[in-house]
Amino acid sequence: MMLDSILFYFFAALAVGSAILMVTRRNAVHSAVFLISTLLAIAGIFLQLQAEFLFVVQIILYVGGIMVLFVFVIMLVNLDVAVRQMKFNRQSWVAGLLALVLGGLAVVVYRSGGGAFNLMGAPATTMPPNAEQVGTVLFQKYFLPFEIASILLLVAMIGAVVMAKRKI
Amino acid sequence: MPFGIEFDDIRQYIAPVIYALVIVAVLPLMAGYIVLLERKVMAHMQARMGPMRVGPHGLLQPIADAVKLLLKEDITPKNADALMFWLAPLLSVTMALLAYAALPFGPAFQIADLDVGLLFILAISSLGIYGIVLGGWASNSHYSLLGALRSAAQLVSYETAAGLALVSGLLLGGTLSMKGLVEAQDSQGVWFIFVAPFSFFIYLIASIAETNRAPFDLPEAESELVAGYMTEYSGFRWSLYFLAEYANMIVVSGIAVTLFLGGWMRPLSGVHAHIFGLPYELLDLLPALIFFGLAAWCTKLALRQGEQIQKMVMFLFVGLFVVLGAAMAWSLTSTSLMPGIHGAFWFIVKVLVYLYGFLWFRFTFPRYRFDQLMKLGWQFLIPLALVNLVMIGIGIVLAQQFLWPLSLAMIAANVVTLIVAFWLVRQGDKPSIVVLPAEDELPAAGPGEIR
Amino acid sequence: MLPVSHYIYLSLALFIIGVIGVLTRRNVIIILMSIELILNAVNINLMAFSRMWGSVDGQIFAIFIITDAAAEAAVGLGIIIAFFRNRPTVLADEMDLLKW
Amino acid sequence: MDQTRNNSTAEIETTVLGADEIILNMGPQHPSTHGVLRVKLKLDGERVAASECIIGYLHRGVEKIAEHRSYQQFAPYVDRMDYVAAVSNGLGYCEAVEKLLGAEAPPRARVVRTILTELQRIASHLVWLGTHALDIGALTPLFYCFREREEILKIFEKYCGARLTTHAFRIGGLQYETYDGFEEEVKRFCEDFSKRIEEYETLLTENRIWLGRTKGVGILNAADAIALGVSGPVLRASGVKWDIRKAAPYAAYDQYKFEIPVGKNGDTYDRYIVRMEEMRQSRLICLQAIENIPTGAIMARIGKVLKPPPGEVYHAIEAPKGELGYYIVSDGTTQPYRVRVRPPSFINLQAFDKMARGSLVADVVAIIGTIDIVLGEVDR
Repeated sequence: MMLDSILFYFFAALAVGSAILMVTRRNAVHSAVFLISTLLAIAGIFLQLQAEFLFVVQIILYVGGIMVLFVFVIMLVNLDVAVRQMKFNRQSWVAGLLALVLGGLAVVVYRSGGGAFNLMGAPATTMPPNAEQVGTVLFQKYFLPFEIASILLLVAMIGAVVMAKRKI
Repeated sequence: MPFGIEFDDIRQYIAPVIYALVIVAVLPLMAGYIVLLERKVMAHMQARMGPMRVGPHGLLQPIADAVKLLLKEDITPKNADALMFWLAPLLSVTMALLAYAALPFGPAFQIADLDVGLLFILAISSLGIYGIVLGGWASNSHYSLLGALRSAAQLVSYETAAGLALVSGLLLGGTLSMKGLVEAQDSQGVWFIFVAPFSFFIYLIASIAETNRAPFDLPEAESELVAGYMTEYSGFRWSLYFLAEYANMIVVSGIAVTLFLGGWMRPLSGVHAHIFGLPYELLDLLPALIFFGLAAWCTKLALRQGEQIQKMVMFLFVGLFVVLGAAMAWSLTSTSLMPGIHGAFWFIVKVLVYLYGFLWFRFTFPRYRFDQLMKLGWQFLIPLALVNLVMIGIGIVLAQQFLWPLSLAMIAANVVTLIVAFWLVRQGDKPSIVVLPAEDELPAAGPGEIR
Repeated sequence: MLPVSHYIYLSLALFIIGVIGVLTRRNVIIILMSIELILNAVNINLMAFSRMWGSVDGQIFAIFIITDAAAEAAVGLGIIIAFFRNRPTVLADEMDLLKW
Repeated sequence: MDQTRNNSTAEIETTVLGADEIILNMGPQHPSTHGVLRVKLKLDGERVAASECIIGYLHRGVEKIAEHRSYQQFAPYVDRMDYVAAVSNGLGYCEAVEKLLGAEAPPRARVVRTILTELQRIASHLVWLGTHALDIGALTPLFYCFREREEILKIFEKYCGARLTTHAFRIGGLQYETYDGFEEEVKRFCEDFSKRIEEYETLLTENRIWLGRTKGVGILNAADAIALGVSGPVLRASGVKWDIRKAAPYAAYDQYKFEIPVGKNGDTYDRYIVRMEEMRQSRLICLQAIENIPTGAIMARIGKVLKPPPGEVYHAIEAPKGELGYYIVSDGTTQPYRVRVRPPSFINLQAFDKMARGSLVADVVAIIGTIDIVLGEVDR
């Protein structure tokens, strides 16, 4: 299906482009906006992978929740001075180089050893309605991890409140 | 066909694209006329006339307002962040319009029937917050920023309550698809407002708060924060925010109507009994009668108009109503068209009734203070919504596993919720402890002491 | 569906961009955002494999990762706010109170 | 909103988080300070730590003008002080000069004065109620209030030709006889008005949001109120039963029966209740007075040129907003040597700091509204 690949390339280009802009913008708010656009593009890729439920979860939780938190904090600690300061640290070129080397390494490894895994295109059949399936699996097979995740969230919530509160 | 795309691939997209275009084209007009309706209703509630000058009874006022807004100078403050200042209103209005993609106006009139329709609408409306926050931030004004942060906090808080209320609704429907929810109400023969009234009322309150309408309109509290995040906006961009606000109002009404008020269904559509020897199916005549009645009323008003041009405009509306009424009447003869056209009619009527509630609240209530607003959200609505959700769940289990009649199970569940609601109200009435700074802790009073 | 390698390369690109962001930026908030990007890169992989095998287990893992990201963001931003109150900076290399 | 840090650390200039104390300016151009009042607030987070009212934007030197006008010429100027209660201002001034002259208005004039002044009190309270409710976010009461105020203004217009700054009374009595149908119109208004008050109360009195916004907000206890010299409804809401109409009756108030409503807690809600009840009492006074207007002259014989004997006089009346006093010094010429006005708004505004401390910023608007100030009177 041609439409499928057009969608993929569009969202992939949007994701990568926004990600690059996110890392390079000086202003933290701009960075956040480009990260949002990356996340939305990734949500689009989820949709293209026929995972509607994850598409919605990505938007509600990531874009509508976590990133709002980020934007809030950026606005609260928004320093005009920070905009004028050096945006990369001093060893940035070393770090950037090493990261690129890591990326190159990963490509080399995948190219040379990828055949060892059984990586194929997915079957062309469409997946059954997604939300119910995810729900069933989540509450049967992965019930314990699910509860543990809820405890993790509770701990994080308490931690965040305790840390951000002025006086306890 | 280029790129190997066959016509058959495209054909399924034709109808949705047309629907989308219709919605995008009609929505601004509809928003304009909702504003006119609001002003008229407000005026009549306040013992005055409202707009009367532009067109007979102000009927052309929305168009005049739109033209005025488009011609106004579009100001960007000097130290504003130009990109974000430009992006924010667009984001706002885009997100408001996107939500219409999953809203079923009728059995056939829906752009896309997603499996996760309800979640999709929730997700999209949670994105509207960025338009507000970024707009407030980009304006580089304290009024705007504070207004934006306030409204963002408000949206986040009330989204939780609204979401929980909707979950209890969709538990009853057993599906996330908007269309499926209406069909569930059709097959169960009862609107969910009667099964889960608390969910409806929680959603009603939360939806007013989410659209920043009075009595929760703190972000734009004129007497405190001027116009909130919109303070620095003018002209076209301001009107985009305005459009987004009204579009959002219609969306939340649409969700409530779909989930709790039976969507596009005619009232009493499940009842096939007779009353006074007449079948309930006679209600199908109502849409046509309503439009003809409106036409008659407009004719009466038109005959009273003094000026020729006013008379003509009024007769234009008479013609519009006659055409619509005729369409309603004609569609009765065709079984294939009837559900679609009448469905859209009933859906819009229900949305308007819901919106009328919005307006009514606005003119009746004073405004909440910010801490009271947060308290209402977090200490009343969210606990109540949680209890309600659990009770509805229990009710459904009772009905399905223990084979209680649904009505009995739901009455039991709602009574428990009611008791909890009373308890919560009592708790809220207890004076919360406000620690006032002791007299000697404060700096001495007196002028000149403040720098 | 496209070959899985497409998704792997996309994921790799986003991952490396995220790593570059974490290693080179000074602003702590942007570092945290880069970490979010890394997590998302992982998610893409999981989703692609989930689609490839036609099972939803990968999606469940993605949900767990999103949960983790939420927890991480809440705590991380809490720390930033707490720190900012004591010392008004958001630059990682100025957070050197433990150094002497 | 002007936020500047009390900055010892110069690096952080404007942050919302780091700032413990923020200075916030409200006004002079602020939609809810009722004119050109400027309030400077020192905020500790959301709470008001200290406040300062900066006044004088509407100063016109009314007291100084008096020294260059004859006694009669100055009478219209007093209407421009509290312009929403012009009739009351005029009554105070006329009675003060009469006291200085040793003259007294004839009974008929005094009764008509009482009726008009009480109508003016209702009108003034209606303006207060409408704007106060609007500040708190209730849109509709404003229009209802102005609808009834319009009726009162029509009566004024028919009586003396003016609606706002009426100059209704003259020194020594009245210039105009009441018009035909005056009694009926006042009576009709009073009879309608009791239903109208019910309407306002339906909208507000038991409304949970209204209760939340007004109860416990801007508390002023009796001792503080007396110490600050506060008068009028603000004082009575704090539980002090003090009303000059009872304490030192003037005009014809000694002839009528009426209650003085008193509050308990001294908060914004009590002030609201006290004013609502005052409107009812004013209505009763009007009804009593209209039943029995004495016949006879409407002007005392005081001559065309007023030359009061040298001396000084202080005369106070209960204006809608509190004690309105005139202190007039005469040197025996046709012009006063000195006129000093004790405006109720000005004195009541002193209590603002007391009320606002420790309250939330959003309550400041309610507190300004509840004092019921008119800047024309504060600045004179």
